[in-house]
Amino acid sequence: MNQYARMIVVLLIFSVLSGAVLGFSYEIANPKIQEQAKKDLEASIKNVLPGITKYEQVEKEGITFYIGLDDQGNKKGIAFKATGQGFGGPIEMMVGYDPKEGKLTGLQILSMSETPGLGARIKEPAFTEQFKGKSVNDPFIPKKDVQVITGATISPAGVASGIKSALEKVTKIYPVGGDY
Amino acid sequence: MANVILVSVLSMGGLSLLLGAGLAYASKKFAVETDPRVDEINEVLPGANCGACGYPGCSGLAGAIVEGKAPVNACLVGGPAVAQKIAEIMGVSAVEDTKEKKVARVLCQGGINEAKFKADYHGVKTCRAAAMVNGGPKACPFACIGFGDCAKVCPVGAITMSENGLPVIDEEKCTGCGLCVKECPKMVISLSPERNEVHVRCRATLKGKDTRDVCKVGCIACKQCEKVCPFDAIHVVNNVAVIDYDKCRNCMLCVEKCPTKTITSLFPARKKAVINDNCIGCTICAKNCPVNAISGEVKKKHEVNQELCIGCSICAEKCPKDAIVMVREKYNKNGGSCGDCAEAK
Amino acid sequence: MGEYKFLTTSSPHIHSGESVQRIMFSVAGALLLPTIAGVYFFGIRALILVLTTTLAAVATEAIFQVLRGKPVTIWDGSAIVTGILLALNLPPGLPLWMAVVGSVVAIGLGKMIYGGLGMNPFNPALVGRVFLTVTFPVQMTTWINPVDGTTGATPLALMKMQGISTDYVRLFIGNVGGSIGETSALAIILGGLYLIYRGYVDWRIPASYLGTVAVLSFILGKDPIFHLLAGGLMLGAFFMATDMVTTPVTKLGRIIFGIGAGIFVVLIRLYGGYPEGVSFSILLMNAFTPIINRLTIPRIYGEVKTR
Amino acid sequence: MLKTFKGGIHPPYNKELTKHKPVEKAKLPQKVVIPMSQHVGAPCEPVVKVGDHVKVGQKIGEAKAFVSAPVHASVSGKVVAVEPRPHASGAHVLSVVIESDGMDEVYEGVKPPKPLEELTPDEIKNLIREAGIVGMGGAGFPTQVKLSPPADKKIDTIIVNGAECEPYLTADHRLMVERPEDVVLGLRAIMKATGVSKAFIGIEDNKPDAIEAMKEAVKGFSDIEVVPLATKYPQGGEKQLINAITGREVPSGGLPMDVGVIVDNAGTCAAIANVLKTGMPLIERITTVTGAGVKEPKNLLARIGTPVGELIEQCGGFAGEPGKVIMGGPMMGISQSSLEVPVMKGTSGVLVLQKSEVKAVEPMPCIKCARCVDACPIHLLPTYLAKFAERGMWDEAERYHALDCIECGCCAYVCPANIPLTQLIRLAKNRILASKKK
Amino acid sequence: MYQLVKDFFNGLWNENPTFRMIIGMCPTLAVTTAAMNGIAMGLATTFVLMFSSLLISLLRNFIPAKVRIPCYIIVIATFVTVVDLFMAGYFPAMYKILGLYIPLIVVNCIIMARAEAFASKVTPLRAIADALGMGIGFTWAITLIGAVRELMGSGTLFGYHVLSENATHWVIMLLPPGAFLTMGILLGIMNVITRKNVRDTQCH
Amino acid sequence: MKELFFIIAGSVLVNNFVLSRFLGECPFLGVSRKLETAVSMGIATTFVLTMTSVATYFIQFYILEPFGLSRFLQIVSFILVIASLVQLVEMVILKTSPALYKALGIYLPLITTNCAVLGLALLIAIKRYNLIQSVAFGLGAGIGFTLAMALMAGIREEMEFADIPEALQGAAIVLITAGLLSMAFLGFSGLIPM
Repeated sequence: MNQYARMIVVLLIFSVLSGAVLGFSYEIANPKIQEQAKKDLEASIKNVLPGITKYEQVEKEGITFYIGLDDQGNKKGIAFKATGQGFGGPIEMMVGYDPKEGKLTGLQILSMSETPGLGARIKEPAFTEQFKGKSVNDPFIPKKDVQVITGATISPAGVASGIKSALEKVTKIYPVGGDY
Repeated sequence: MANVILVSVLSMGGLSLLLGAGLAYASKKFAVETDPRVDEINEVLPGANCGACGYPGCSGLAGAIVEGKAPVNACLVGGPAVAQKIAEIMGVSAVEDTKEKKVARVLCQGGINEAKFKADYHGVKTCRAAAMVNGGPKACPFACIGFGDCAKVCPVGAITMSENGLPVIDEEKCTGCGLCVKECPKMVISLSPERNEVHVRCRATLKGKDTRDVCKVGCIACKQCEKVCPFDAIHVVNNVAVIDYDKCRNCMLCVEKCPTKTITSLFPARKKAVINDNCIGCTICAKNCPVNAISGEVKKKHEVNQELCIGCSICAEKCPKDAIVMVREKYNKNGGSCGDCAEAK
Repeated sequence: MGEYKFLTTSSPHIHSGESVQRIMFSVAGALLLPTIAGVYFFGIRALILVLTTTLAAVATEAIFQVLRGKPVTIWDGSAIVTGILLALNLPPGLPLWMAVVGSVVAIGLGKMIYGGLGMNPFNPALVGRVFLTVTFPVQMTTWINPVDGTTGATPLALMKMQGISTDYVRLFIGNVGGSIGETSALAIILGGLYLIYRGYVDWRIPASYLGTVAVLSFILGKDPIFHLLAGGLMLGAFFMATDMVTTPVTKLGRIIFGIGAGIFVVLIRLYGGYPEGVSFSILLMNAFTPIINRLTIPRIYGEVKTR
Repeated sequence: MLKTFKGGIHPPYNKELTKHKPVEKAKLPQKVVIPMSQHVGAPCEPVVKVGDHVKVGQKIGEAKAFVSAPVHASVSGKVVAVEPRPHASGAHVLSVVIESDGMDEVYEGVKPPKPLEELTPDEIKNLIREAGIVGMGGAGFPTQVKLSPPADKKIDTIIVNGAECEPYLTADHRLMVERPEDVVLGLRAIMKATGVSKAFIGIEDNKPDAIEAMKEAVKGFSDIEVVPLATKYPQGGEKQLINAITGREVPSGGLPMDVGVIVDNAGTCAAIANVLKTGMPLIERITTVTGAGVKEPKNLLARIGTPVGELIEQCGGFAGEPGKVIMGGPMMGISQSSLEVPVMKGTSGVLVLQKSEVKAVEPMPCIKCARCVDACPIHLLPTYLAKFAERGMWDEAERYHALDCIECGCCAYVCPANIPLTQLIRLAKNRILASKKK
Repeated sequence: MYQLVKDFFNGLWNENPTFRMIIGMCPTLAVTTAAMNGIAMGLATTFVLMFSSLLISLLRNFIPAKVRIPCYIIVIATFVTVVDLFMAGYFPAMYKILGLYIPLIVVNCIIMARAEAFASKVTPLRAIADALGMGIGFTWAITLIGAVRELMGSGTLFGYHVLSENATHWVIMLLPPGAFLTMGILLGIMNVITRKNVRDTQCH
Repeated sequence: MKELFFIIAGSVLVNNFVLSRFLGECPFLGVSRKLETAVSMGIATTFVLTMTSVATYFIQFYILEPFGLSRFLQIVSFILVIASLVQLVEMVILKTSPALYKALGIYLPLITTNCAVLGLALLIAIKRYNLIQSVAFGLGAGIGFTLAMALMAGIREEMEFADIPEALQGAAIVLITAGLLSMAFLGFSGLIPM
């Protein structure tokens, strides 16, 4: 039994020490990680809502909205996350929406696992820029009102349908021309 | 901060206690004993998995040794060094290697140049396959077929095929495992004690005339070797000369006599006895010399007539003072010249 | 009677006279039909592409063999078959250097690294074709319409993306966009039947392959005739899924091979990301071939069931 | 549909060379070499010494074991040597060499036995054993052993093998055309010896005259039926024949008697008939000497022990340059290196191929075309067996049933890559059996 | 001292974990779509390898044989988590790419293999020398693979355009097959260079 | 139901653990020489993967997350649990079914350090699957692993007969073959919405 006791004790010491070290490291690194995540979020919101300097976070019907404000505190648009189904998995994106105009103000792909060099080019501004100023009432059909990337049709279609389906909900909460 | 650390320490501690205790309990409850010596022996064995020991691979032998079914020196490839290590693991003293080392020798010289071909063989290029087609392409039914099955099976790479289509065995590398002996469909390879240097390189039991018809270097059963041998070590049995390796003293008289060069020795030159200053002149050597090559007066240093000496080394064995050394001049094992190849044996 | 030195061999002492070369050159001959059809529809460009891949394939094989110090065996005809087959799977407008890359990959990675003829697990031409599809997706999906030479979509892509079907007769004759050799079902069937007649192709594979695609697409509510005629299915079924080296040796195994490939094609065509799945399906079944062989060892004569 | 089996091949039969040539009696040889082992089983022990004088039909080799058959002098004359001599297998086998005195005197002990009707089964079996009769299709299994199955094996069918599926050979064909009643007599003896009341005579349909002759000969024997078979190699293989005629399958590793069948060659039946009629043991047989390498192919009734060279000379000698001399047919025969080898009990033919016919082709890599798989009458995977044999993977070869191979040669015949499949499988069998003996 | 140098250089070439021992294939294949990823993954692994080797070597006489594997795992997992946390906090861009594969350093055979086969038997100094050598050996190897894949797949090297902007990209190099093929071919080339037959080594 | 099917089919064909996620490469390269062993290894791994998916589900969602530990204790606790689980399974099998142990037992210790297991645990945490989904995912991953192992082993058995250039013998040819296999599996990409 002695042998087993020794085994358990050693294991226990290792785990406890490990727990301590990890807890300690977490305490140091965590603020940094949080800060980093916040920074990322802010950058993407600012990217899709040009001209804003800060934002407010609002929860409505299970969706998180980031309402962008400029220096003067004027509302400049709403950013929200949308998910589309791509070739290699879900495509996470941040969409900027201006309810007043009923138009999109920008699009940023947050994460995706599309084919590098092909579907992955939906990240590139050459693709995302086309959504800027696009009317939310557009059909969002690839090769019609959405330009696709040569050799890849599914990824852009995923983006387009992801935006469209998100917009369907969002435009009910924040109708075009309505207040927010 | 302290809170996070505390929680993590506690949960890790709890988790490990739980798992550790669980495993400890399980390992007690489900304990199954295995003998660690099996693994140890397995590590010592050469790992060639040649099967020469008769067990399926090295781990098979390791198991058998631990179970006491196989001796510690069962591995022929590993030799005494491995046997020693295994003996240590098993806690017994290494069994004294009473058997002297044997090596494989090719008992056929009928290569492409010497043997007559009776047919053009075409087909699978292995000896065994060729042997199954009309007994092989050579006219002599005892001839080496020459596709090198022995070389392929040798676990230590001691066998190479010569340009003449005969296997050449590197006796330094050969461990005497006997796999080639088993593999050869014509049974032209056999194991013989390493110290034996003279061999009849033919197994053809055909009548002398028939043998002469099929091979330039086959034994024609002329019995000249039998007559010349001073030690009664060679006899013609069933139309072919056979050496009694226990009696043969490597004197090479038969090698010199053989008209077909069927009998060969490993070395071109024979050893010669040389008497050094330890000699007290006891005359034992002179009395025992079968060719009367030693002379000298009592209590005086004796002399060996190098012309007559046949290198049988009886004198060296009989000498009470170890005053006789057998020396081979000019040649080393590989046939090149070498000035001082004194071999004490 | 004089002295004779006879030849001795193990039995049998007579031989059918069949040879690997004869098989390979017959296949190459049969491939001429779809090649001619391709050249007819896509013009001299297609011919140049065929010659390029064939030369590159043969050269690659020779270079590999010289580098390894092995005898050069390009005259067994297998590299020629691979070269032609690869070209027939390429869009007519593909840049020539890419075709060369395809040939090098097909022969190099697909065949020579496994030791050459007979030892490759995958069909070399398909290795080349799929490599190109994955590597140069844009160029490999730029199709030229026959006759007028404009670019357009293949019938399958039209069906998948826009739900547009294509006329059966055009599909059968081959007057549609697609790879050089895949468009004319007529030429392929003629060539394939010739090989079946010569006994160089086992009818089981094309039959089970095409049958599975037809039945499955019908069950899933699609047009079976369209799916049989469109895309590379015919070429695949008669010339690539029947490659002896990479398909099962047992009869039952070949049927399983065809069914498996058929299921994969329908799966990929109807639900997958690629409009066409013939190459992938055969390549996948090539991977399954050793296992199929293992599982379909025929019951030998008089085998006693032990259990 | 004619009865047949699954698999097999259609090689060119080349039987036209001899099929219409009546059997000729070969010249009495000057010297015969009679090997003590012409059969499956233990070799005989010679019972004569050098210098002894022997007469035709006199026993010169005694069978000591159960599975063995005695051998008899095929000429009268002096024993000049008892020593190992080249044998069709390539090995040197202990043989008795008799120099003929040209008298062809018959041994006194050779007397016709009682008529078949009066013989008991045991007496028939004893006659067959003493006459040294073995399977004359090639394998040479002692016939009497075949007729004495262990008590637990119930035999209900006898099949006479008249398929003669080997290309070129016409010995059985001519026998059935010329002496059908002998075949039937021998068969009836076998039926009586084993107490079986159903017999078939299987003949490939490329021998319509033999079928006709046999049908005529069995008229009046309602228990004997002549069965025409599809012409396909190896239709005459024991297992294939049983399968084609009865639909039964001999179990793997088993013998025909395991499915209640005994198969005997037509030649064996005729040899039994000869014993019944004259009392003369097996000292001669019909041998087809044929092939493009022979000037005048013939069917010869040759004495056992005649060197094949003599037979070839009687057929006008070699035509063109001979490349290969084969004892037996081209599919399963053994190629010879010497013309000294003697005709034996199982020598159904001597085939000489011209040099131009036998070019040795280097094998190419296997392209897995599976022609061998389709051709194998046992449904083996020869391609895999050969690969295992090439790499010494004997255990795998055994698992893939290498031991069931009947060495018919179909796989190697069809292989486009010229791989010596049959030889490789034979090698594997040899190794597997060798390791089993240990 | 000589021994330390030898231990260090051992991992660089003779017993290079990637090209000679063929272990740690998962990260090798997974993250090498770009040269930079290789460096980052390599350094992260080196860090874990060094500290865990050091610790295991220090404690080698204290750990009972029966629980040594769980102990090693805890040590390794702890260092990996530390790397994970700090990478997420300080190198977020790289963290996003390497993502799942940082935690998987835990089960990278290289670390376990060195702990079990080397660190647990030698002095701490030798353990560090070996870990450093192995780590750097791993790093250069996967950086090389990453470089090849990046160059062919994206036309860039460490993110800089090396080939003409219009050069055709070999998309396959960035996909899973490209990883296997590149690794296989590089391995073949390495074998040719050393003219030695590498026997198929497996993990543990 | 459909979703579970997608999870399984997806992890077998589309995102095969070995051929597209690069998890479990070590056994894939090392233990794929013989079909029988490869399949045994695959089954043993599938077993452990399925068990792990259950265990990690509970640890992640009932211990780590409620106490806010998942960010930094995840790796350590997962690997500890996996190691103990494997050892426990090994001991239980050894005691209860020696026949099963003979077939699977020798592979079990190898599985602890199979990245596929830890990878699965982490992926379950990332994808936030529920219990049933987790099990399906574990099962699918195992089947995919077994499939890849079996295919590779089948090809390698045939490769025994091939005359592979010396420089490519061993791991190199296996890697290239894996590349071609993975290329063939690309045909499934985009097949199932994941």
